[in-house]
Amino acid sequence: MSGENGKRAHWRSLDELADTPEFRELVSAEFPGLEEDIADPATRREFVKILGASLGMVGLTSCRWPKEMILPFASQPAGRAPGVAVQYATAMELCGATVGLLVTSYDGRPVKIEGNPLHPASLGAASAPAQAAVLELYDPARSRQPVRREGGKEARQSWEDFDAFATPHFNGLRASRGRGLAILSEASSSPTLARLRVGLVEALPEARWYGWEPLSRDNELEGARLAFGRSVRGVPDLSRARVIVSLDGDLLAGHPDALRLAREFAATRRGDGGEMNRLFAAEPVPSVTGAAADHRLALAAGSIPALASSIAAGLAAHGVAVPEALRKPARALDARAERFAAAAAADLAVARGRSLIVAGPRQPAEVHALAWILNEALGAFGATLRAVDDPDGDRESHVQSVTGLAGRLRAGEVETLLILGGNAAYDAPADLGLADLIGRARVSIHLSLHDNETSRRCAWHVPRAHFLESWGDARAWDGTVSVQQPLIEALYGGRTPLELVAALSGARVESARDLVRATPTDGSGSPLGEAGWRRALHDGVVEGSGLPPVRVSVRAEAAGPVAARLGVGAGRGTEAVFLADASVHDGRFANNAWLQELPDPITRVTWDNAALVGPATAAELGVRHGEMVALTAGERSIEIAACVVPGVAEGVIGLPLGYGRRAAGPVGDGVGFDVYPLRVSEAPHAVKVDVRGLGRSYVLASTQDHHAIDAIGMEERGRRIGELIVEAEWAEYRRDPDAIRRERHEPKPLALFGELEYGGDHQWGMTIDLSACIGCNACAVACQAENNIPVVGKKQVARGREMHWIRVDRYFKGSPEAPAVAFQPVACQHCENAPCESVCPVAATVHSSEGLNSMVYNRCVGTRYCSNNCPYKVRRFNYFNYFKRTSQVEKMAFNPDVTVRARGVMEKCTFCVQRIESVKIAAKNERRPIADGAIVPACAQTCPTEAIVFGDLRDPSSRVSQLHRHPRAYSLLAELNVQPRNRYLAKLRNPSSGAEEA
Amino acid sequence: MATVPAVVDNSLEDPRRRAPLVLGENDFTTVTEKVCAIAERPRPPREWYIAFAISASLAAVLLAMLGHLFLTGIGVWGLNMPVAWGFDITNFVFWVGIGHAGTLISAILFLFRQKWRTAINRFAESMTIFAVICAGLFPAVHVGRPWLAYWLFPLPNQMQMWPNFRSPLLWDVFAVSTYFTVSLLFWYVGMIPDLATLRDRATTRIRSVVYGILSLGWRGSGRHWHRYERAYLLLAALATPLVLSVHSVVSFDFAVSQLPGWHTTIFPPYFVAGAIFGGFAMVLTLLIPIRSYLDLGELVTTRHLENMAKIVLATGMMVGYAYGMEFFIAWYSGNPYESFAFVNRALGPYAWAYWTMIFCNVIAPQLLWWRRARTTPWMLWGVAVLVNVGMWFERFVIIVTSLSRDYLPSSWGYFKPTWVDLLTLAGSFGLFFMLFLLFLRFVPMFAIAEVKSVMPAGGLEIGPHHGHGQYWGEIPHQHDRQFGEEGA
Amino acid sequence: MSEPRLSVVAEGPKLYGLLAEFDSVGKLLAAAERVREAGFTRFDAHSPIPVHGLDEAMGIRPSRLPLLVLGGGASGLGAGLLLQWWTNAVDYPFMISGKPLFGLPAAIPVTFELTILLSALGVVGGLVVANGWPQFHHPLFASERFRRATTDRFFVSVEAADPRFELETVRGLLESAGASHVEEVED
Amino acid sequence: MTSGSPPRLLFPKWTNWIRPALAAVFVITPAYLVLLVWLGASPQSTDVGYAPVQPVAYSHALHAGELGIDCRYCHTTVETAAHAAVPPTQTCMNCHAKIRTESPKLIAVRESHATGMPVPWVRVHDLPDYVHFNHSAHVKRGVGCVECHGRVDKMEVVTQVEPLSMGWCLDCHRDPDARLRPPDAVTTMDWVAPEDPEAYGKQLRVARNINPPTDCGACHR
Repeated sequence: MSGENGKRAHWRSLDELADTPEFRELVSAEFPGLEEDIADPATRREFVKILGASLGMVGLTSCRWPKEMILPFASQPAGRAPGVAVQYATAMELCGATVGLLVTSYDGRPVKIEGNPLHPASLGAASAPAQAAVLELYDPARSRQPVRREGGKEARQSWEDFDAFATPHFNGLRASRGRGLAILSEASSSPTLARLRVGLVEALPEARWYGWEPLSRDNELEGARLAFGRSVRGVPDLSRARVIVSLDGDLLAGHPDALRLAREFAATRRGDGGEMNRLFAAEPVPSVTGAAADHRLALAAGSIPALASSIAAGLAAHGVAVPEALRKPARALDARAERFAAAAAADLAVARGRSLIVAGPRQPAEVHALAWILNEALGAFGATLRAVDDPDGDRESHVQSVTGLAGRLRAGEVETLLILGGNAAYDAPADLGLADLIGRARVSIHLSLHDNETSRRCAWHVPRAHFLESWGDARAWDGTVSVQQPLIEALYGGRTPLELVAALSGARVESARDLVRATPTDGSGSPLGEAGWRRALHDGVVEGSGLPPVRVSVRAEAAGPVAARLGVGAGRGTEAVFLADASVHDGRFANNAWLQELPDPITRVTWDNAALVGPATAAELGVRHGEMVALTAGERSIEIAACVVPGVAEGVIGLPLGYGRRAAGPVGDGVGFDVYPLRVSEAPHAVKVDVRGLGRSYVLASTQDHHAIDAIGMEERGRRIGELIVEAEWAEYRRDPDAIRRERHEPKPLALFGELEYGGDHQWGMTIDLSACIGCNACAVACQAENNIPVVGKKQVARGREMHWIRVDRYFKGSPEAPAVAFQPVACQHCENAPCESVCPVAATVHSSEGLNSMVYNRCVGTRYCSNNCPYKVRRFNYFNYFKRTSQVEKMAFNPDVTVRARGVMEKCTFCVQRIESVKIAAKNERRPIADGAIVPACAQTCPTEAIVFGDLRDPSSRVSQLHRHPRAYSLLAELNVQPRNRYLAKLRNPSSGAEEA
Repeated sequence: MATVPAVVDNSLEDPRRRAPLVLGENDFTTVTEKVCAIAERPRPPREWYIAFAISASLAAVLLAMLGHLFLTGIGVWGLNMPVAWGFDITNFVFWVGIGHAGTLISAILFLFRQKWRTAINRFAESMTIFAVICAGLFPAVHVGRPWLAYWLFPLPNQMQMWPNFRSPLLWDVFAVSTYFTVSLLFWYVGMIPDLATLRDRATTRIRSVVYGILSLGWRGSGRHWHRYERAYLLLAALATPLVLSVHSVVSFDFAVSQLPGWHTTIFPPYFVAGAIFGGFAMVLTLLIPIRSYLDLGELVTTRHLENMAKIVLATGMMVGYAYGMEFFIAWYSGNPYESFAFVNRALGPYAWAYWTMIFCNVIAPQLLWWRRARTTPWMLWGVAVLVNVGMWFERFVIIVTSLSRDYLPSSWGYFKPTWVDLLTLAGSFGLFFMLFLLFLRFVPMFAIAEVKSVMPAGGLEIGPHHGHGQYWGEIPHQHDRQFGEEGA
Repeated sequence: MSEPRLSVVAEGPKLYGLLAEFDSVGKLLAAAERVREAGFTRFDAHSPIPVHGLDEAMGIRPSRLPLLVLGGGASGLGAGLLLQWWTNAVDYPFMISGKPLFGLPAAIPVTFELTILLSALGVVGGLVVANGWPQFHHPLFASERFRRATTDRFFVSVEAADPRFELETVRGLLESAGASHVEEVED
Repeated sequence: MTSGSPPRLLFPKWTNWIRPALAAVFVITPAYLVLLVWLGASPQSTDVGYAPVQPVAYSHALHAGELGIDCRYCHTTVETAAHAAVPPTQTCMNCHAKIRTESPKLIAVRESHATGMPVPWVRVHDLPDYVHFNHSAHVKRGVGCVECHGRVDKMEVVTQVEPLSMGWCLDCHRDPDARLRPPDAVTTMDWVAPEDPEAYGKQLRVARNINPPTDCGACHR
């Protein structure tokens, strides 16, 4: 029986492990979790199974489990104890901005990624992709050897082969001063890379450096140039902001600094400090930011400039010093938009000096410029916003850059094309046809984790070392530098951009570590001293490396042209807006099963992207939910499934990027639909399309509303939401905080028998603050990583068998066109009178003396009765052996402190009992009490907004006890008298008294 | 010995003129001959073989499906997270229900001295045994790790753990296994004299050995009869509360839970009524074709059919009442979750199942108010079959619709059966019919001794009576005789 | 007078007794009564159906099976309660849904089932033992006519082992009671 | 029907002996089966005495016993970590670089030291993976090594002496007194309580506020 559970293995070092033949074989094994075919009768294997069945039933007996080996180190590194977790600080860069991380490592293998509390862009939180990086590290589909492609033939090569080619070639390039050399790099904020670039330019003056990032913030930079004539970036500070206006902005999710911004945003949403901020959001497609807004306006991206100018006009009317040119609205908008603009302007004006306007990367430069202008007028600088010099300010925009490269390739001026990371062949603007142009270069080299679409166009694919395997450094949005240190010896070898560039520039080939070590990062102009270096590695941040704020002021002549361009009409036809996908971002994470299975915060769809359409627009276009549609822009056209979502602006279709990959790996290939073909260089953010329903329908695997809900279901859901998600308006709450408790009054139902006494020294409990939760899903991935939760695949999700222990329920309220969104994370409520327990015939789920509802996997026989009797339906059942085909390398991602569940076993949230126990044991060993906050479950640990609080209810002064007594606290389904240990804090909204819900 | 011509219609209930239960030119000899002949045929007719082949192969399919299930996991069924029970428990409850008619006919009717039971009780009891076998199968295989199902029994083990006796599932374990054991004893004890008859009529060595062993050496001794009757009476007295308890306990699986649509106090009586309803329907479904095929009209008379029809009608009304009452209570309780559960049943995604159930269980039986329907075998059979379908859907509706939409709309789901679900259901029928055909082939399908004892010649002039087909204080045989003479 | 019979017995196989066949319930009852009144104790009646009044006619004492039911039931009840209380409340108590470790309501179903089960086993066990089952061999089976005892004929058998047994008198007694046929059965 | 049929088969007299035989069967068979399973399947008989052959004929009797090396010299992490680390080859070589440098018994060790490849020890005390045992928690509370591992100092080949079954763990977790000792004496193999172990252990338990959990989550996570 125990054989079904994952075995903990010890080994000396990874290369030793990697040498065992079964390791190689296992590594090459198929990716697990995608169990579709298990239920599929067709396969021969299945048929044989059925035949052998009767025998199989006999063979199911357990005897002594297989002999286990203990392989101690031959000589043990100092301070390394087997099976003891160690945390290291490192950093993950995404699109040129970094989040500092703490990585937990067992026996030299990283198993869990968390945010680095000392890092300004993390503050202890980590985004879903960052946490899922550990799975990316162990992805067996990562390329292991250089690949050479020539005349349609492809050949695996050794590193020696590559060097044998590269060294002379690079020497040749240096000899020719880099003539015909083009380097295409993904966005990078690495000071070391910058340093090496300088060296490169010296060595190869004729080489050209290009940058491409499909989701760039170029417009923001452009806007700054427009407004100030200087390349600055804005670093918002929401902690002081009372009124925030987001123009298609992505403050809380997409923004490079989102984790910090979310923390600051939520800090003033709880209504405790006697203060609460107010967020106005105008956006074409509902986003996490829009969902958190007090006033959300669904508006086509093309109309947002006009809205911005209306707001400017409104401000002027309220006596804000708005430049002359901007005092009149550019053009008329519909009533809702006008009301929204008026209300926003009014509040902004009132909160002068404590207000902020932000524009999103989808918006054109002029909107950003306007935002800068208005922020200055509102006195935001130094208060809610600070400007810093963009570290790479003088670069041209990514679109220009890649267009330029395409031009030179077409002209045949590129001899050697070196592509550092990225996947340009897949995500570059479709009109450039870059994929085909790459071939024009005589030699093309692509450095990437996977042998992806771009690699397949190149003569050479060079495996890239994962950031958890390699040295590097990078800057956070505010400029803070973190050193990226490896947690593990590179599993499959691999190079880093730093090494390649160094090799190219002919610098004495050093280890990446030395390259990083030699870079001055703390602004002192000289490399860190030994102490500073060690400190930087330990803390994960280089002290004093943050970019200093710069004093900027708007150029008088800026206002005119801005105003002129704001008026440009949205034009006719349906507008297709390109979105960063919450899971796979621009497609780079497509082969990460955790992210693929992570439901979209708004649509709750997994394993797919879809054309997001509002109900009204869908009706107009005659498109059903789940129907395939053809989108045509000029001669470009794609087919994609439609997904009807409330809150998408009229005449808008949202197209998440990053799906329909063809060379992502076994997990990501063919998942979803590739929308890049519609994306062209002159309109990288939104295009006009013709929509045609194709009649065919397509299964979208959603974790909520598993099937289209019928009328009575809808009606009932509407009736219940008020009960499930308690909301209050800030104004009333402030007047009378107890109103919530009073109106909801949770009567204590009479107990049939004396309440059971819990003997434990501690009584664990949790609260989840719905005012703070922004529905970002970070908790779900944290939980998945911490608790070895299996990935089940699209078919299983579609059947309703997803395994997430904590799910973020999303509810819409109000009209389908302008719905209010509420999120409610639901995990096991650890009821004191847990209904699941009394029905289990084998006592596999019982209560602990500390009030935990324990689920004992090895006792579970799988009657599933507990789940039937659970009012919250938070229990998850292993319908199959979801780890059956997990390869050895993926097993390295398992958390050894958590049992890997067998098939036929129920599982659920445990409040991270393994963390509780380890802290308890440690404390007891040292004979000291457990401090409040010393125990943090994975979900609470990573929550960017600290919405989840865990602690000891027996200690009346603990944070969780106080929150349990909080006037906003309520229990879900309290009337059932199950006495949940997890209480929710009612959601506060702060609508402006002026405008009615826009 | 007085006999009655077959033409007499004995289905009239006239207290003054008690009709005989066996028609035609029959005495002990001929009755014995008629019944035994069926089991003694050297080889059954082709039809039997065809039927057996079909049901046996279905049973084989069941085996294959279970193998597939054991090797692959519960996921081969259509279950998902809100709906963690589907066909498995539906089939379980359905089959247990079927079982009940057997015990009811043999025990309760016995205690109520309904002598007409004698013609059908063997039949019904056998049906019980086979149905309970099918039923018992499902709880055993529905668990995620069947090889550990023995943990449901209180066996000492190295974990020093015991099952949780607060769980209704554990009550099921005890109820069903007790029910099976007692029914089996009841069935076998009732069969001993008839097995002896077969033994004494045996013409081949193998038959006399087998029946000789099975009949335990029965020789009709007066002293044996004396104890035997007492024992049978006691068993009946024990089986009666048992049969009521078993389906009540099964209903606790639902009634004791939290789930809207399950959590109702009406379940125990409602389930018992439903069980009797379905059980009798199944008896009729099986009996009517066999009766006509083997031409047993003289033993299973129209009166028998009509009596059963009446019970079906009565229990059908009870079930219908329960359906209505559920709705009333759901509304009257003012509990929004409860009311929605029922609105959802009738109008939600599973409305089709609900209305199938209503049509089969409430509408169809209304035909039986009409005497023609009760006394015309094919009509009665039609109704019975519908009721069987309806009762399966009743369980499906209760289990699946309630689960598919409970408290949090976010976790609502929809259950779609897979091919494995369907084949498993079909397979369980295969197993049931296979066993039943074997029974027809090798065991006297009527309780010969009992039938005889309700024949005129079985009566006697003097003495009080106890049990076994005869009745205290009542003197039926005189009536029979008069009636017989008039009829002649 | 016992002399000759001894010799008779000595030469032939041992006599089990006399078996008289009757063709109706009535005759059977009458015969049984006669035999009993004649003071025989080791005799028996055989019939294909339970004949009512036969126990009086034969003077059979009421059976003690009900006591077994009582015994079985009582032990089932006790065992059920004890099992549940000891396992769940004493030997390995779990905290379940905040319920008491042992609550009578929850214990009723299992207790009840066990009560029924043991009672039923008691009855059947008692029946089997009291009737001396399984008894595959019995002298009467040797009689060809006796085969109809389970079909449509009624018999009275008087054992030679009965102290009052006298071949001729018994034969006379049985014939006068309306036996359609009387035969000697050997052991 | 009966007429014309062949003379019936009669069971011979001896068949009546079946009765006492059956009685016997009904009593003996179940008793036998119960005993068989009870004794046969218990960890007491399946696991106790497990003594796999190790790659190196390391004698605890010699090192821990005669030489009296403290357990913690090799198993360094017992007091701080969940795992009681099996020592790196380094530890062996600390002494064997000088002592018995030529001994054939030590070939595997020297090899490992030379190549850097580990010595593949066979795990003796192997709990299922769903059991999370923590050495430090026990050692720090004063549960002697002996309690679970037996007199290792007398073992030529390490052998499992306790069933290590759940029930066995529970016995102690429910009533630890008799098995507690002062933490500094945990590695003393031949330690004996100064007074009645029960009473002495009770004092220790109360004094150090030791209350072993019996919650499932304590071991199963």
